Amino acid sequence: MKKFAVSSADRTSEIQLFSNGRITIDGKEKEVEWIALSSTRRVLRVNGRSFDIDVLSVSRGGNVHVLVNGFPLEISVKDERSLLLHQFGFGGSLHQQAGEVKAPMPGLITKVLVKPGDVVQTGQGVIVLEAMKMENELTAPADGTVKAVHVREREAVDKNAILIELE
Amino acid sequence: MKKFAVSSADRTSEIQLFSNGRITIDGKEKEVEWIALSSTRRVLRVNGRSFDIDVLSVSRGGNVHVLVNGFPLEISVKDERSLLLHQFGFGGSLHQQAGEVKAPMPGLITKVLVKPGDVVQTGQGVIVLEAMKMENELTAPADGTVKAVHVREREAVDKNAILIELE
Amino acid sequence: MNTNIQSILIANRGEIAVRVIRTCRELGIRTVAVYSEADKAALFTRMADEAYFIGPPPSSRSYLRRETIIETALKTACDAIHPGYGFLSENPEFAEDVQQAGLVFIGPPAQAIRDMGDKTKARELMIAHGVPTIPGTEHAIETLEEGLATAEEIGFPVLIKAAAGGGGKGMRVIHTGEEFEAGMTASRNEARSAFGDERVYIEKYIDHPRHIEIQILADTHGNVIHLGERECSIQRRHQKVIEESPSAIVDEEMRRRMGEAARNAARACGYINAGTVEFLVDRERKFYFLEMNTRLQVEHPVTELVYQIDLVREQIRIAEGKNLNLSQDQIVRHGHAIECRLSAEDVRNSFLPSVGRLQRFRPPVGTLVRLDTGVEEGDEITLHYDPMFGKLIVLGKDRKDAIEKMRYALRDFRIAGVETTIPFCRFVMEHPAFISGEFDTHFIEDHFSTERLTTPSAEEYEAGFLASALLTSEYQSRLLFSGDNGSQAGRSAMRSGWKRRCR
Amino acid sequence: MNTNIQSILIANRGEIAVRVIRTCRELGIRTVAVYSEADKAALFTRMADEAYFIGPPPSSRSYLRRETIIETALKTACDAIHPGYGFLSENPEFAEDVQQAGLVFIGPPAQAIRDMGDKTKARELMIAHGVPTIPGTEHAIETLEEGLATAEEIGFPVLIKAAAGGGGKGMRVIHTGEEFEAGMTASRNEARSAFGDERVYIEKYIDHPRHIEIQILADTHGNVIHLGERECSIQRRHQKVIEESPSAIVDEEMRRRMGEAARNAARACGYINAGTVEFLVDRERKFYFLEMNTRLQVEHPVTELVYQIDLVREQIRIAEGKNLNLSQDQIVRHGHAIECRLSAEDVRNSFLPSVGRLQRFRPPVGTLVRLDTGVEEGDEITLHYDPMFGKLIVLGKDRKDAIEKMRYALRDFRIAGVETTIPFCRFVMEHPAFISGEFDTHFIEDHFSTERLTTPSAEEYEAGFLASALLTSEYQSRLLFSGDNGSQAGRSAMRSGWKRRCR
Repeated sequence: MKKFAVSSADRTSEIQLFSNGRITIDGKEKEVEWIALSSTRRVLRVNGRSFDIDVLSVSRGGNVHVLVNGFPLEISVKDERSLLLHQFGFGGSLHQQAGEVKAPMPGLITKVLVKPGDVVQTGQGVIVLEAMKMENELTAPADGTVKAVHVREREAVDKNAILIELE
Repeated sequence: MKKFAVSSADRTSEIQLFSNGRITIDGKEKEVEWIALSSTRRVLRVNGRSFDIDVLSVSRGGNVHVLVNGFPLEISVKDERSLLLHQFGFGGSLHQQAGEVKAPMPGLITKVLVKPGDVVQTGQGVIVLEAMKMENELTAPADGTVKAVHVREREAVDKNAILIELE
Repeated sequence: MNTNIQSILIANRGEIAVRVIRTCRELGIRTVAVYSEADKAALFTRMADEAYFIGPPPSSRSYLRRETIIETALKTACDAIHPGYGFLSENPEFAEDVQQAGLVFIGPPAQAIRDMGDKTKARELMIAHGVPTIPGTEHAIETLEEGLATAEEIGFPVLIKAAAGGGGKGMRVIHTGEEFEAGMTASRNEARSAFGDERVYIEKYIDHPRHIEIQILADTHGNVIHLGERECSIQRRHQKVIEESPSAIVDEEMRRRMGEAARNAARACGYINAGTVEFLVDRERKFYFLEMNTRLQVEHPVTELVYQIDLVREQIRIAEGKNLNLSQDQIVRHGHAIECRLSAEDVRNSFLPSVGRLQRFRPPVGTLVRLDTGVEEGDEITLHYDPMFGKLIVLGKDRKDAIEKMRYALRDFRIAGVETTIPFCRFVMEHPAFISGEFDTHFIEDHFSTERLTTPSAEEYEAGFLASALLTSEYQSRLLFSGDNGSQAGRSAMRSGWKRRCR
Repeated sequence: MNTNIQSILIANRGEIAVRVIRTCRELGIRTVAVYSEADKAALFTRMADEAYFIGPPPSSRSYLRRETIIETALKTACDAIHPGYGFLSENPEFAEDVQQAGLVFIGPPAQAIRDMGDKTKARELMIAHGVPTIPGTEHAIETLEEGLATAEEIGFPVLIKAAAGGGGKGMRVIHTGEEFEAGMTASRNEARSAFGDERVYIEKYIDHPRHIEIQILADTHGNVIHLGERECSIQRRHQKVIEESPSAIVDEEMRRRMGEAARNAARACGYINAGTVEFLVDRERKFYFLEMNTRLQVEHPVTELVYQIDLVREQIRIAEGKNLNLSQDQIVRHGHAIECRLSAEDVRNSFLPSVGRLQRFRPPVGTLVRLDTGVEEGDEITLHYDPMFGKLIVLGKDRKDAIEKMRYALRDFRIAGVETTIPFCRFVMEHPAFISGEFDTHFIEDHFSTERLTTPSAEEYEAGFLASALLTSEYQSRLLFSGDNGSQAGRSAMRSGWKRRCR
C-alpha cells in the first residue's frame, strides 16, 4: 500500500493505492480504471466517468503538471517517505550527487534557468529537460554557485550527461 | 566527412555529409536545411523546397522508415564502417552481448515476435520497442534458441533491461 | 408518446458512437457508452459521460447482447437507446425488447424494420404504393415458354436468377431473344445442381447502374420529408467507398421524382425516424427501388453538410414524439459535399485488412473538413470489428471545389502504423471519370489498378534519402555519446558542422 | 491588364500566409514564402513550394523590407505578391514599387490605400458620396458660442476632441447643454497644456456602439458587390476578439442599406479588390462610417463560410483582371458562422502575452470546424510578432447552433506550453448577453472578470489528484527499476495490483 498527500493551490486530499488494485481518496473507495494511450496521454475512469489526462510533467520532487479535460492543474504529491525526508531536510537531493546536475533520462534541453556565477539554493529549478514529450524541471541538489553550464537550449542530451556543475 | 550508401527497393544513391555543412548526393551539391520540430518530425528543405518528414524508426542496422510528405519509404543506409563490418559478418551484433537482447533505451514494448523455444538467426527481429514515439525493431545478436522472454506487449521497460535471453 | 429524452445509451462503438455523443453533448443529453474488452480505451468510451464494460471482443458476446445492453440502460437510468448502424440497428426483436423495457428506441417501429428486411415483402409494398421497382416476375418461372414471354415483355437485357439461390449461382445476363433458350436452360441446370430446385426468376438487367439513395425523415404525426440524394456509386464489392451529395446526374426534376418515390416508400411501411431508400439508376436515368435501410447510414454526413441539418438531432426529436422542424418546401440545399471512407486496408494488396497501432494519426487542419472518427494517435486497430476507422467529409461551393478540397485534405493526412484506403481515395479524386461525373458502380473494375496509385516523386525520394542519411548520422552520434568513452567526441560532433543547422 | 498569375510570393507570415497558400494550392499556383530567422521552421515556410530567408526576427529587418521582398519575387520568377494583412498590406509605396517592378500587387490601387489611410480625406470622400459619417464639425472650433451652437445642431450627447491631439487628452463626453460650457472649457485647457493648441472638434458621441463591417469585392471593370456584414463588437482595447456573420441585429433591409453604403464607399475611392468598410452602429441601429480597411481582414473566414466563397481566390481573379463571378443578386447566405481568435495571452493576467513552446497543440476533431493556424505542436511562440496564433471558425445552421458548436470545439481544444485566450472565448460563448445577441463594444468592461472563467469541477480536481498519485507511483517504480538494485522489485510492482489495469 502506498499513501500520498496530494494538494493543489486551495485543496488537499489523501490517496491510498492498495496492492490489490483498490484506491481510496480521503477514505472513500473509488472504482478506477487507468488507461495509457501513450506515454503522455491517459484516461482515468472513475465510477464510469472518463477524464482526459494529458501528462505535462512529473518531477522527482513530487510535482505533477497535467491537463484534466484541458484544464491545467499543478499538483504536489508527497508520499510517506518524501514527507519523512522532507522533515529532515533531504528534499530533492536524494538521488543527485552534490556538485552536479545530471540528466536522469535522454531528452532535449528546453530551458536553462541559470548561468555561471548564479547563486542557487537546494531545490531551486536550474534546467528544464524534455523527454518523452514531458517537461522535467531539474533542481539544484545543494546550495552553491553555478560553476559551469555544459548545455544550451534545444540541445539533445543523453542519460547521465552532466548538465550543470556547482561549487 | 561521412559517406553513406542509401537505397530503397528500386533505387540507390551515395550521400556525403561534410563537416562544414556541405551535403552532396551522387556528387551533386544540395543546399539543405534540416529542422527538428520534435524528436519525430523534421523538415528538410532542399534548394528552397520543403519536405515534411515523419520519422517512424531508425534502427541500429541502418534501416530508416520515414514518411516523406506522407508517403512511406523504407530506406537502407550503410556507412563505410558498417559496409566493412558487414563484409566480415559482424552486422548487427556489435553492441549487443550475445545471449541476450537488452533495451537500448527506455520505452514501451509494442510487439514480442518470438516465444521461448523459437529458433532464431542472427539479425532476425525479436521484439519491437517504442521510444520517443519511434518503433525500433531489436534483433537477435546471434543464432540460437529463445530461452526466456522477460517482457510482454504494452510493458514499459527501462534502458538496459534484459528483454530476451537466448541459448 | 411525447417524452423528453435526457439520457441515451449508445448501443454501438467507433466513429458512429462518437458521432451520436457529439449531438447529445450539444443537446445537453447525458450519454452512456457500453464497450467490449477490445474497446476499453476507445475514444467513444472516453467521450461518453459514462461507460460500462459489457463483454469480450467478439460482437456476439458484447455489442450484440440485447439483454445486457437493455439492463445497462435501465441500471444507469437511461430513457432511450440509439443503435447507430450495423450491430442491433436493424434487429426488430431488439427494437421490441427496448420498448417493452419501457425505453425509447431511437429508430423506426419494429414492423417497418421487419417489412423492409424481407425483400419479397418490401417489393410487394413498393409495387402497391407506386414506387418503381426493377421490372421482373413476381413468381418463380417453371417453363421455357413462360420465361421467354416474360423476358420479351420486360425487354432485353434480362437477368435470370435462381429462385432458391444466392451467391451468383444460376445467375445469367441475356442480351437477346436468340440467346434466351440456351441461357435459361443453363441457368436451370446450374440451379438444379446447386440447390435441387430449377425454378428461376427473371428481371430487367440494369447494366452499369448508378447507386443513388434518398434520405428521408418521418415523424409520428404522419409528416414525411426527403433530404435529396446521395450518390454512392463508387463501390468495391458492393461496399460504398466514396459518397457525395448532390449527384452529378440528378437535376431538380429527377430529385423531386425520386424524393416522392422515397416518401411513398416510407409511407408504405409506416416508417418513422430517419431512413434511406436506395435506388439503382440506369443509363436513361430511370430509377428502381433497391432496398430501404431502416437506420442512420454511414454516409449521412454529406446530407448533413449540404442541407445544414443534424440528422441525429432530428432522430432524437422524432423519437421524442415531436413534429418535424421543417416542411418539404423549406428545405434548402447549399454547396456540394463529398465523403471518403477511411479503412485500415492495404490498397496494394487486394484491400486486405491491415491491423496495428496508429503510430501516427495527424488529420488535416485548415480547410473546412469534418472528420468523423473513432480513433486517435496511439489507438490500436484490430481484426475484431469493421476496418473503417473514420470518414473524411468536405463541403465545397460546388462539385469541382469539393473535389479540390478533398484532394488536399487527403494529401495532408498523415497516418502510419496501418495501411489505409487514402491512396485509393486520392486515385478517385484525380480520375477523369470521377471528375467528369460520368461513372457507375463498375468504376473500380473499369478504372482502378494499383499501378495508377500516386507514388512519391523523384524529389520526394531524394528527400527521403537525404533525411535517412542525416538521421543515421544523428543516431550514430547519439550512440557514441551514450558510450562510456567517446562522450565528449559525441557531444562536440553534435555541435559542429551541418548539425548546427538543426537548431 | 488581363494576366494569368502562375506564381505568387506571399509577403507575410503565420496563419494568413498559410491561408493564402491553401488557396494557391487549390488553384495550382506556385507559392514562394519569405521568412525571418524566427520563422525558419514555421508551418507556412513548409507549406509553400519554396521558401527563402530574408532577415533577422524584427519585422523592420525582414517582413517590412520592401526591396528585399520584391527582389526575391523577381529572382524566383513570381508574377504577383500577396501582402496578407498587417506588415506591408496597407503601404501605398509598397503597392507602387511592386507594380513598378512589373509584378501584380494583389490588393487595391496605391491611391485607394492612400485616400482611405488619411482619415480627413476619407471622411470628405464619404460625405461627398452620401455614405453616413458620424455627425460633427469638419473644421476646428475656436469659440465657446460656435461650439455650443454646433453641439445643439448635432444633438447631445456629443464628444469634444482636441484638434491637435490623440491618446484621449482633451477628450470629453457632454450629455446636456448645461454641462457644455464647463466641459468645453476644460477640454480646451487640457488641449492647450498638452499640445499648445486649444482648438477642438465636436462630434456626435455614439454611446455603447456596435462595430459592424461590410465585406466588399470590386473588379477592374467597375463591378462592386458586397458580401453582407460581420459583427465585430466583442473587442478588447479596440482589438477584435470574436466575430460572426450575420449580425444578430442586422435584418435584410438594414443589410441592404449598409451594403449600398459600403459599395458607395468603395466607388468613392476607386477601390479594386477585396476590402472592408467598417461602421459604428448606435442603439437605434443607425450606422456611421468608421474607416475602410484596404486589404483582407483577419476575420474574413466567417464571410467565406456563410457565403461559400473563397475571398483569396476572388482577390487573385480580380488581380488577374477578370470579371467578378457573381452579381449582387446571385449572392446567397446560408447558416451562421463564428470566429474566435486564439492568442497566446494570459487571460487571468491582464491578457499579457505568453511565450513558449507549444508542448501540446491538439485541435478539436469531428465537428465541422475550420482552423486557420500558423502553428503546430512543438512550435515556439515568441515575442517577435502578434500573439494571435490561429482562428477557430465554425459554421452552424443558425446562431444558436453555431454557438453550441463553438463551445464544444473550444472545450475539446488541448493546448499546453503557453496561456491562451481560449478560456475567455469559452466565457463569451456561455454569457447570456452574447447568447441573446444584446451586446456592444463595451461587452468586456461590462461583463468580464477573471472570476467568471470556467474552472475545473470538483470531479475534475479529484481526477487530477488521483492521476497525480498514480503518475507519481509509476514514476517511482521506474526510478527503482532503473537503479542497480531493486530492479526486480520495480518490475514486479509494475506487474501487480492496480498497475495491471493499465494494460
